[in-house]
Amino acid sequence: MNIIPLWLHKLSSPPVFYRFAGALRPWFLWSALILGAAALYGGLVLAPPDYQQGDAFRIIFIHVPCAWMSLFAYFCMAVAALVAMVWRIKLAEVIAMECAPIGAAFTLITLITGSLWGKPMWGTWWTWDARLTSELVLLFLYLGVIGLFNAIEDRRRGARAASLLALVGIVNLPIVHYSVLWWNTLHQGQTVNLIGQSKIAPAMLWPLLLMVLATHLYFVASLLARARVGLLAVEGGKQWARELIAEKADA
Amino acid sequence: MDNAASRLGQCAVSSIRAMPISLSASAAPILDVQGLAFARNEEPVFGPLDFALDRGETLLVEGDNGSGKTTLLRVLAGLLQASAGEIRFDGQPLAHDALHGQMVFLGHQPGMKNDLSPCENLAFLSGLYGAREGADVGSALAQVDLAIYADTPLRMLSAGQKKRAALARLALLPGELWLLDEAYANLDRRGIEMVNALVASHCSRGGAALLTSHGAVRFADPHARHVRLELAA
Amino acid sequence: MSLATAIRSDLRQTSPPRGTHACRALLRRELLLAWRRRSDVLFPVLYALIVVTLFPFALGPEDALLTRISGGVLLVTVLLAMLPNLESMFRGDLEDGSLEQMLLAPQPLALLVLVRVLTHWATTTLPLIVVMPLLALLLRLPIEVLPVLLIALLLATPLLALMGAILSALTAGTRRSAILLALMLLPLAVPVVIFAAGAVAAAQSGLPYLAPLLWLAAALILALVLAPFACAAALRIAVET
Amino acid sequence: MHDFLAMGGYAMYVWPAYAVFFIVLAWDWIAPALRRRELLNELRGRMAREQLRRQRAAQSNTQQEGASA
Repeated sequence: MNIIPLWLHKLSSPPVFYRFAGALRPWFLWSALILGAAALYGGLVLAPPDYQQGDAFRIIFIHVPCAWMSLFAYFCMAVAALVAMVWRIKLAEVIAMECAPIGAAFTLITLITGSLWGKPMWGTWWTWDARLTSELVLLFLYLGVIGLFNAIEDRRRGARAASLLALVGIVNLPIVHYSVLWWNTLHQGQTVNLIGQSKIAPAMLWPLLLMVLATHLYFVASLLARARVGLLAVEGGKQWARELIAEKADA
Repeated sequence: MDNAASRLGQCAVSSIRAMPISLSASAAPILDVQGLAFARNEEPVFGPLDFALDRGETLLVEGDNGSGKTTLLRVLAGLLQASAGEIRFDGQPLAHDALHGQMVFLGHQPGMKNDLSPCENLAFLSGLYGAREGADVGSALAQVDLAIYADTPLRMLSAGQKKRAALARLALLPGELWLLDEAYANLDRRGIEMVNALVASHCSRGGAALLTSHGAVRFADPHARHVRLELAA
Repeated sequence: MSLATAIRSDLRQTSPPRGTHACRALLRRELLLAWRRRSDVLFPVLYALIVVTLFPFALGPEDALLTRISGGVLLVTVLLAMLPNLESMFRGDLEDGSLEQMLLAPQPLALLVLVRVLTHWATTTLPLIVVMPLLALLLRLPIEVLPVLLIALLLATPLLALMGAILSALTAGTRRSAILLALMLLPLAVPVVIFAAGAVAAAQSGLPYLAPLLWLAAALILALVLAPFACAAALRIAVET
Repeated sequence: MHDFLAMGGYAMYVWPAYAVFFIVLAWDWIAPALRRRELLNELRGRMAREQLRRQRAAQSNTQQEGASA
């Protein structure tokens, strides 16, 4: 057997992953916090105000990374969901289900910050702009997955049902995006580009990229933390979980 | 050959081997189950179980409410996936697409529409599963004493009559292995005898049947070879 | 031994009924059921009629305004009128155990699901489309736009039914499934509504309307191929109780 | 410092945006921790109940043995 599948196979065993995730989590969290702090300093203090948008553009440093993360989390969820559906791996089910709330959180931030950015720029809190509309639809996709998972009593059955929904959603996502774009041109809605087509200045670019990296690291840290809880919930009756709880009680 | 091996773990088994000749053409038992276990939300529901069922045999699964009889049947039918163990059908590891049509499954629910008559319901079932040679809907309903209700919507029938309508498929559909959940529920003495007669004739022709019962009704047919499997709660 | 095999031959299935045969049996059963409950056909129609009647009261009876919004209102009304029927598409089958019988049948489940969904559409949604000219009249939809609306509906509603069937299978047997289904259907319905309403709006303002209709047709073909498999997978999860 | 907080007149948009970012992510971090504590309590309770049942069973067994002896 190939070394990598073997290694993956070992890692997908819940107790091994539980310990592994517990060991890795602080590293991801702390690097996310440090990089995030640096990015905030660069974005809020060092970067000069935009010549068109003034200081309002500084919302970009959280809005854009969160918008990327909202899609990235969905993509991760769909991959885990596919693995869960095809191979029925318990860990994949847990990971797919734990991606959803993180993705929903990032989507929510994207929507609210977009609205806060849109008010001074467009003069309105909400506009049916193609990008914002797609993001709203994405939020509904996430809510559907979370709602379905919670509506089904049996956790594993719920996870597989919600995984199937996530897969239906990822087929739908590009269709939504293009249909909304088409709809927008049809109705001549605002096509204000918050992020200009022009080249972004380096002083603005590096904090942005740093923040993108920080949010990715945070996503992994949060996913590891959530997956640990999810595994414990699914495997609560197993021997390893019992030992772990007994250990905790002694400490 | 030990054609009624069935033991291990929580199940107590008594096997009665009476039939002298083997009807089975192939050596492998029709159903061979090893180490079969099922857990829901990590709570074990039953197992691990080992048993084998040969052609011509009836297996009566007994147990209290909540002992996992229904779950066992659904696992065997392929509606649920076992958490551990192996099921072999005719010597082959279970591949459910291949098995479909060689098995008659009757669950708690009748699997029939209340707005349709027994006749229409059975016609639909045989449209999916086919019909045994020489069997038709009318004769199947006659076998369960339901001929006069053939065209009455199911909702007008009593619980026992509904059960009989559901059981009528046993006289109609092809399939070597019968999986019958609570086959005796809602039936009167005559109904119970009728089920036994259907099962006995099925087994005498080389079929096999697996029945569950919560123990209130004793398996009454003295001629059948049968294995008893008790599931502990 | 040969005697035994001969005895057994009638038990063993040599060739199960072909897919077409099973589909015909399922079709006959569904149509019979629909006929027995034929008064149910009226519910979505009545619902749509009520909604459409309320709009002029809420917005005022000016013809120009009603004409402008009629296409979109009719589409959304049809979508909403479909929801309750979508939600209960598999509930009865799950409760009385006939779903298990379909799952265990020798034919591919996806094929049976396809027949099931299309007959469901024909018995619950087609009546809505039949009364659509009347509703269009009430909302002052220009008569020359009506054919486009009907074609858009004939493409969009089976598409919604196929996608709704997946969701209905996923929510079968859960509590609060109605609101959950609506929540899950919204993202899937967005492109359908956009293209269907887009075609009607384009026809109304004299613009070419073929492109959105073709998009709908393409999506419908895609859904006809893919949705039955997804729905079959969802049903297998639904019976795992 | 005042200039920095004023954000060139856009303070009422920029700072709430950052506040939302931190509040939502903080919630995202705390929610699983709370769930974990609840879950551990529940599992601990389940284990304690099981142990109690086992102890009782053992006690009744020894009592029976004592009675028979």
